[in-house]
Amino acid sequence: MDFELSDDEAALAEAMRRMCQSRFPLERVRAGEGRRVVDADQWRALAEAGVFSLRLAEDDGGAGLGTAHAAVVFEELGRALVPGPLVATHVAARIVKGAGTGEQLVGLVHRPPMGRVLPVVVADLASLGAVLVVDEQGVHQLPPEALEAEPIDHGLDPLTPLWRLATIPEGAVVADAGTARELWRDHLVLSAALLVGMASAVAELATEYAKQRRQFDRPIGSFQAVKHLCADMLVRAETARASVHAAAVTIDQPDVGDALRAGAGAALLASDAAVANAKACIQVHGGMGFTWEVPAHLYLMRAALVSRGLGRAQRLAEVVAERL
Amino acid sequence: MDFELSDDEAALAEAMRRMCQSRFPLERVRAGEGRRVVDADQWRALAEAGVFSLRLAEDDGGAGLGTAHAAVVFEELGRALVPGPLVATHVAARIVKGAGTGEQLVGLVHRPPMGRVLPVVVADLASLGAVLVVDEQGVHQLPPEALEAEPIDHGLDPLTPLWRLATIPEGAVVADAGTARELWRDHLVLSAALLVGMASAVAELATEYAKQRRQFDRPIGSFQAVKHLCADMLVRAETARASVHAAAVTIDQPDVGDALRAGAGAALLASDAAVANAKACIQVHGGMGFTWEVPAHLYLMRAALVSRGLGRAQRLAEVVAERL
Amino acid sequence: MDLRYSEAEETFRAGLRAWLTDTIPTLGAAPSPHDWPARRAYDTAWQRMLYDAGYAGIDWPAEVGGRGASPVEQLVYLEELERAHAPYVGVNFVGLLHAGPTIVVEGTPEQRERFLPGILKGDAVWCQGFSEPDAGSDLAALRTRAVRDGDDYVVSGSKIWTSHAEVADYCELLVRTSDEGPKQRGITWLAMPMDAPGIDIRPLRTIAGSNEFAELFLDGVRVPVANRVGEENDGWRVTMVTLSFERGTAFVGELLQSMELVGELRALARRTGAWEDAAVRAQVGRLGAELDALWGLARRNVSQAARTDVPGVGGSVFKLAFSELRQRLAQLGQDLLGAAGLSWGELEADDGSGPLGNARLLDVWINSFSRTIAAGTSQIQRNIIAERILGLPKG
Amino acid sequence: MDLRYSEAEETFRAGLRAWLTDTIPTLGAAPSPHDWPARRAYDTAWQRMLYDAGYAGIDWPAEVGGRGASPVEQLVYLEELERAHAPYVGVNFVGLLHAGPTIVVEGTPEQRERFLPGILKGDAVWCQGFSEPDAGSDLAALRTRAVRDGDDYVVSGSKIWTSHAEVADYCELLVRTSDEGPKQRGITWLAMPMDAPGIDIRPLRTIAGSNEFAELFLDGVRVPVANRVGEENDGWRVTMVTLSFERGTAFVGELLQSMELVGELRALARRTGAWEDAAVRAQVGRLGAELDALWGLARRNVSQAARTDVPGVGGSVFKLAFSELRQRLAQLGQDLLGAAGLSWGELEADDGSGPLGNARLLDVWINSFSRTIAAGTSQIQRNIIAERILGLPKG
Repeated sequence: MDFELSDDEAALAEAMRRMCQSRFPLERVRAGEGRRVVDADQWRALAEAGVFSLRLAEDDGGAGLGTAHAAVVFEELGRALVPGPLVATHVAARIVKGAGTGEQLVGLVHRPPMGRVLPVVVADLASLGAVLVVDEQGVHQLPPEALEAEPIDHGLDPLTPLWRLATIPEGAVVADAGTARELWRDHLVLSAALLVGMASAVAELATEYAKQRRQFDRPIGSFQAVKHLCADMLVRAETARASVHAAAVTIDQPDVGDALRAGAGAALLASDAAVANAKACIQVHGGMGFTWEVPAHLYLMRAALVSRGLGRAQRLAEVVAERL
Repeated sequence: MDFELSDDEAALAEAMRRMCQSRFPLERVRAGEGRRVVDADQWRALAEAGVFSLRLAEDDGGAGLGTAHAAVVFEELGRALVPGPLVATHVAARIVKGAGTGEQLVGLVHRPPMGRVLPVVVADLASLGAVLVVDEQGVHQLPPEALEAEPIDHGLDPLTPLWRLATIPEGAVVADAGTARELWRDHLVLSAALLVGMASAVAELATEYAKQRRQFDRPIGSFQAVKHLCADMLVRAETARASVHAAAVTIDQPDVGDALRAGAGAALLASDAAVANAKACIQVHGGMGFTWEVPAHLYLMRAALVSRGLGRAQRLAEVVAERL
Repeated sequence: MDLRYSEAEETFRAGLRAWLTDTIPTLGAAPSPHDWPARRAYDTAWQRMLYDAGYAGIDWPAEVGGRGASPVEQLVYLEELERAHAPYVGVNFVGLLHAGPTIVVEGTPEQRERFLPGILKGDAVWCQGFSEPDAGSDLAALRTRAVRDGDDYVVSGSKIWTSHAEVADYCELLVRTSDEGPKQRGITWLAMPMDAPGIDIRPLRTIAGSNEFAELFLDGVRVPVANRVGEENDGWRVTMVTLSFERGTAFVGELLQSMELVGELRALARRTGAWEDAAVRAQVGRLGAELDALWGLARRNVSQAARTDVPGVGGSVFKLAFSELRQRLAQLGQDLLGAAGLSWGELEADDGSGPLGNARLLDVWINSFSRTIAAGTSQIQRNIIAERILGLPKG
Repeated sequence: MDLRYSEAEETFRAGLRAWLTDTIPTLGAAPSPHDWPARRAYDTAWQRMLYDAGYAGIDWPAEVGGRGASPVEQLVYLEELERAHAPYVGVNFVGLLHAGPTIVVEGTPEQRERFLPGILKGDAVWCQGFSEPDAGSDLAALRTRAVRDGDDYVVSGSKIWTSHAEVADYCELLVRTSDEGPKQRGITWLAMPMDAPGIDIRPLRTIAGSNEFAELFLDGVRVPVANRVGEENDGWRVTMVTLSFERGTAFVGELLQSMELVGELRALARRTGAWEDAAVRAQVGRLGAELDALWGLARRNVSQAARTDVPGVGGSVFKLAFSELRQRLAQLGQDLLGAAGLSWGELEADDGSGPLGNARLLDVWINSFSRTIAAGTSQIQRNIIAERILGLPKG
């Protein structure tokens, strides 16, 4: 038992962080505001870094790595606010040809119950080559043209274009119900990894600001009220990170636990951590936190977007409760 | 509209506080630890002060005062941790002969659903002259001997003896369903008043300690972490107080609002305030808060006892939700 | 304790309600929040209507042209305006609620004559130049400097968080006129004409995507000494005095609007089926109970102000509790909206039952984050409560 | 990251599990918590059994008679003991986990020889004399004084929060030997024999009604200089060094026990029907998810200790999160018990389905309040995290 990052996990995380720093510095990510399509060069860079293929077998063009490796990679992507259908394309790579190589961008949708009132939303539709619909029967694949969709003018996350789906046709069944459950579970865990990256990024942002910003002739970080806000941010991020890593390892090593319980728990805690930390980051920044300039809000909006894709917190908690 | 205490409400509160200070100083209240019966002299003093009769008409031996008056009185009784079936006897005074004068002590029980698992508990059974059972049919009166009851050896609140009821016979119907609802509503509001008194008492206890206790060469109350614990205690107590007073006035002036919504809300907030403040009071006292000597725990136990008598918080919140 | 309104109060309410019933339908559509000139025109036209009907400066003394209403009448006024969905005070905010009251108490007769009627009639719009990039919670650290030159002060520096700067006629400005003694001492209060040369206004984009605030850059702006309210270096006291005008009614409009919001959340939960979930009902019920309690606290604070004519200590308690509650309320709205919460544009329900109300709930959510920061952060409010109400020692 | 145990670790686990399976049933009933001599006898007999089986001092180096287990083996040890419901370390706590490790690192060869075997075999019980009435969170402010007199120190003062004082043979005592320099400087670490004249032990009643703690009043107690561990005035460093013995396993037993508790709460909710309520299920699920996460954090901390041989920064993070979680867990237990939570005595269910488990849940609830205070309050933990991990400036 060694729950620290292995040397190659640490090296992969480090490489991914460097790649994000050079390819996705915050000013470049922010420059994508208002875009309706995913930047092809950026996507190619992600594919070349193995983001979509790393869990595929080497014979299938992948790196044959585990979910633990994927988790540390997605944590870095979350930290850097990298846009696009990252998790969906990654989990679809085992099904959709060209997803692993970056030729196809893929969307993932959980089929909602009939007679619903609230809309179903999908990101980056204009860039997608396929949409996978997950339901109790299994996984259905649809060409994006088959979906009746309407663009959302002004989405919450300024860096992610959204479409609202009017109808979701049946589509071809491409995998069974067991695979559908695995896809959804992996989607939970890797989305949670993105969220943990965000939770950490805003904790650091707030801590740095608390060291620099002076009021009453002292750094505000010397006031316990601010200090404790920052400490609580770290606790939330580290707790969520442990839960995401445990869930990822449990997918790779099924006999150490229940991967769905771990995945639902990780999704619950990482959503909470990312949203709560982004709010706390705004609070630590005071008025500046309410400005467009400080990126705290970009993390808040992205965290809201990603966590909304995991279903209601109440439901995730019930999944854990049922499997305790 | 004048939601401050009227002169006679303020005078009544002041008189009640003085009475509690002389009749129920904390040392004397604490000396009752382990008692199985209510002290007759103390009960007489309460009756003489009008605690049980103040809302009865003057013709019925009462003072003809309103629920607002009763609320300020019960707040003082809560603050002083006065023991005994105070609220039950007060609300029963309109039904049970001798309750208002202090000759009869009364218990109040909400009839539980059939086939239950969790026990029904009643306080001070050995001292009671009557038990009122409230259900959907109305109010039933029973002599305590009619109840099959078993003493609880060691109750949570060291100042309140408890019995567990095995069976609750039907008993004589003494009032209709409407009266039953009123009794329960008044029981909620006056119990909430007791709880607000406790919430304030522990807020003051913690604040005083934070001023006196020194660590790191400063009063601990000069540390923001402690300061903010105390500030939050005050906010909880004052918010709950406003809600209890509003509920009491709404009983007296039915056209200003929905008294049951107000009562359920007051019970919810006052329970939370009393329990959360008692916990915070222990925390502010540090290790001393965990000693028998510091009375924080007596407030915690009494708050737990009284709030348990109001039903589950979840249910109180639902009552409010249904009546918004 | 009495929650019934007196006959006089009910008469006041009835008159106001009748006037609102007649007047509100005559108003045009509210302008886009991004169109400042249209907002000024709309808000000041509404102010003029209030003025003509005798409701301008509801809490201002009659001798300066106000209504001279009691605190309770002021509460009734806010209740009725909220009930009628009347326009918000908007660009008149600083004039009516801050600069005007300051001039009422601290201005000379000439200054009152010169500045107050314009505020009441909607002819003059004011903005506020208090905070600076390095003087936020620590306002007294402000560094914008004014140097006396003949009959003028020459002002240089920068201000931040200024609302309606683009359309304001005057700015209530705090400047540093001395570095001697405690930093609170060397501050002076000026009424700066916004058309003076040397003022550069730069909009500040917020996380809501709006330009609700601006930064002001002041470079040698000349402000006549006649525009100074109070003595030189006495501006801190002058500003604090304004707070004594507060009668427990701050945030009451928003509180009442929040109660309406809870009703909307309940309706939304019923439409989506979430109401079947006991946990959702309990969350809504708890928020409702807390709002009821804060409405009680607001009426208590107003009653105290009515009796004593000084603001109760309850203001910080109310502000802290309400701003935190508002955030939870806004978050519940987002939780109930699911994916619909991701769109700023209004969406229709998938079952054909009409608009979901998501645009407004999203707006409430975004703006809720400023609630625990603006007008004193929650951390500062807790300090105030601990030190001024509970008497705990300064840190 | 690897959550599978190695073959060696699994072998260690299998051996331990087999031994526990054989041994636990042979134990007598646990004594009353109020009977100190019986508790000593029970706990030390268990320690002797561990010793004889080679499991005493699981984390102590082999050269002083310990098992010399790796941090991961220590984790397995704690897992298996919890799984088997083995006795808690009890009166051996201070000796095995605090005083002993201090002597291992800082004691002379003679001191190791003299003190350590007794701890491992359960022959010697230790208690702790660190905190004082005026030195709690601020431990370095301690004032119990020791004055050198020939080959002895003469000690006077008082100590508080001393567990098992009534049955201890030794007390690890911090005393002030100098007032010069920073207050941390003049502190000395002594092993005080509890049978020395001048020690008055007064039980301290807790809110749980127990006498788990005592106050020690010391009046001219003579402690041989030979019992001093480390140099005179170097006791603060000596004490801090002990912390480096911590390998991320503190509170792991309680964490595992909390996971079992969640299962009990689920069973209780199913019996009472509360499980029908989605809100209750969600509360239980959330607590379960948080415990799973903390179990991950514990394994991370242990892995870090295994790699680096120094305690990770995760200890304060874990302690803060776990103690707050434990309080919420305990409160949920009370909420689910309804009126049954009001009785310290075990109650039977009204439907004849047997005991409700209320006595244990009440005990958990009461004791949960000490969790956020003992071993560093939550406030102190947040300071540590902010200052030592995040590098925020001291207040």
